[in-house]
Amino acid sequence: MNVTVKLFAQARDLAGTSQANLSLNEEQSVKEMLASLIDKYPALSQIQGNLLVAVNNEYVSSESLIPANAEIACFPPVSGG
Amino acid sequence: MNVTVKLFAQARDLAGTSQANLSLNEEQSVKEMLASLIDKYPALSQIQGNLLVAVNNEYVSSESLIPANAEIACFPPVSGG
Amino acid sequence: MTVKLIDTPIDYHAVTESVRDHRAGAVVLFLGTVREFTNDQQTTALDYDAYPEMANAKMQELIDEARDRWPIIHAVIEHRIGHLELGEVCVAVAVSSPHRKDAFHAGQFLIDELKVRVPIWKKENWIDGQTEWVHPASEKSSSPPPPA
Amino acid sequence: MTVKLIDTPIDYHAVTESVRDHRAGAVVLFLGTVREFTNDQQTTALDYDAYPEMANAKMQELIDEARDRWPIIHAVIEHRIGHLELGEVCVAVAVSSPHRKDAFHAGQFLIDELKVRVPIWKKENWIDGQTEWVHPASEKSSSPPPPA
Repeated sequence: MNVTVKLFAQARDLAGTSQANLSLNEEQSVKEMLASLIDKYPALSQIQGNLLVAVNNEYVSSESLIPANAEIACFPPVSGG
Repeated sequence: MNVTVKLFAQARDLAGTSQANLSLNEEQSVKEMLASLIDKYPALSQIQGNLLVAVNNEYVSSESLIPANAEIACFPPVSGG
Repeated sequence: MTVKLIDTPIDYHAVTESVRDHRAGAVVLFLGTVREFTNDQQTTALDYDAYPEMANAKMQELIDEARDRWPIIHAVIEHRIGHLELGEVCVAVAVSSPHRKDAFHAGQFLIDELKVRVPIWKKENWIDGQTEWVHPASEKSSSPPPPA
Repeated sequence: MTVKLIDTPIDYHAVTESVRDHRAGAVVLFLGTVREFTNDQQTTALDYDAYPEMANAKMQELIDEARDRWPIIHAVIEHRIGHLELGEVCVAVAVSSPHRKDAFHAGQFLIDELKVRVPIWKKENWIDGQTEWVHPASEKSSSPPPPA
């Protein structure tokens, strides 16, 4: 399946884009999605250990499966306020 | 010695005055000053156990001595804010 | 002026602006406002009385103590006296500090201690027309000021 | 609107007015402001980026959680995004409640959790012309958001 991953802040800057289009197999985990993302945008490996993933506006763990037709986002730890 | 005691809030209302003039002996304690005050303004006995005394803008205990030429005030527990 | 008793409405926006600073990452403002209900009793207005010289001295003492305890940049306390209608601001406490935790702690300290130490008194105007001086000594939530 | 991302200056006076209420005896306002110095490093400006849909959802979630924990009357969070100069307000959190302790606790909870959970990021503009995304994970003071 094709998924679009929104990128923010340093993740966007390192990837050089605010949206990454990935082709994933069905039933892939967040961890596998991140591996595909870093494979496509190797500069993201600099902050690999810190990347957070949200699915439909909720944080998800690296073992979660990526659902179809979901809004997916990937970004570094937040620093607002 | 003659002392003037400023009264505030319910103490002023009960005494019916904002300044009480008392004639005290030298070396009298706060407790003795309060006894004279209540003797002169018996309505103050209603809040007798709650009255606080300040000398020169500092709270004093009932055993303290009343100094000459000091600013003395007597009032109920504070309730600002 | 870092402490003030005032018999006209408190301009809390000016109070807040006065503590802002490039060295501060945090500003905490506390407003006490005239609340309509205390348990089941309905208030229509409050009257505040103060012993002005001592109240100013004690408010300044609180700020000095807070500065000893936390890295405060600016701190201001203004307390209203006289007659206040429902919803009006009776006290404004503003603190700025480099980091937020200190601003919160100092702000809470200032208002907590103001209510214990600063000679200001509140008279409730209940809806039935009765008035009543508020005596913290008869409420379980407060303790009297230390006898120094 | 109880939560808002805004790319123009925050009107914190309006935010504060919006939480005032006759049922409230206490209002607490927290302002985060752009601080010039972080340890020895000098900031000239900040840039804030956000994931707007999720940031709004998470800010609303924080308010809902605070309402479950404390008797809040009104609570509002506004966060600035874009370019901010020294001293400008980056976030305003305002809470009203019947009693002050709850307003302080809820206000502190909202800003503490905002900094952990709400997807907003800060880029420092240092005085030497360098820019740097701030990563709480590399600072000892913060922990990453829970993985839900």
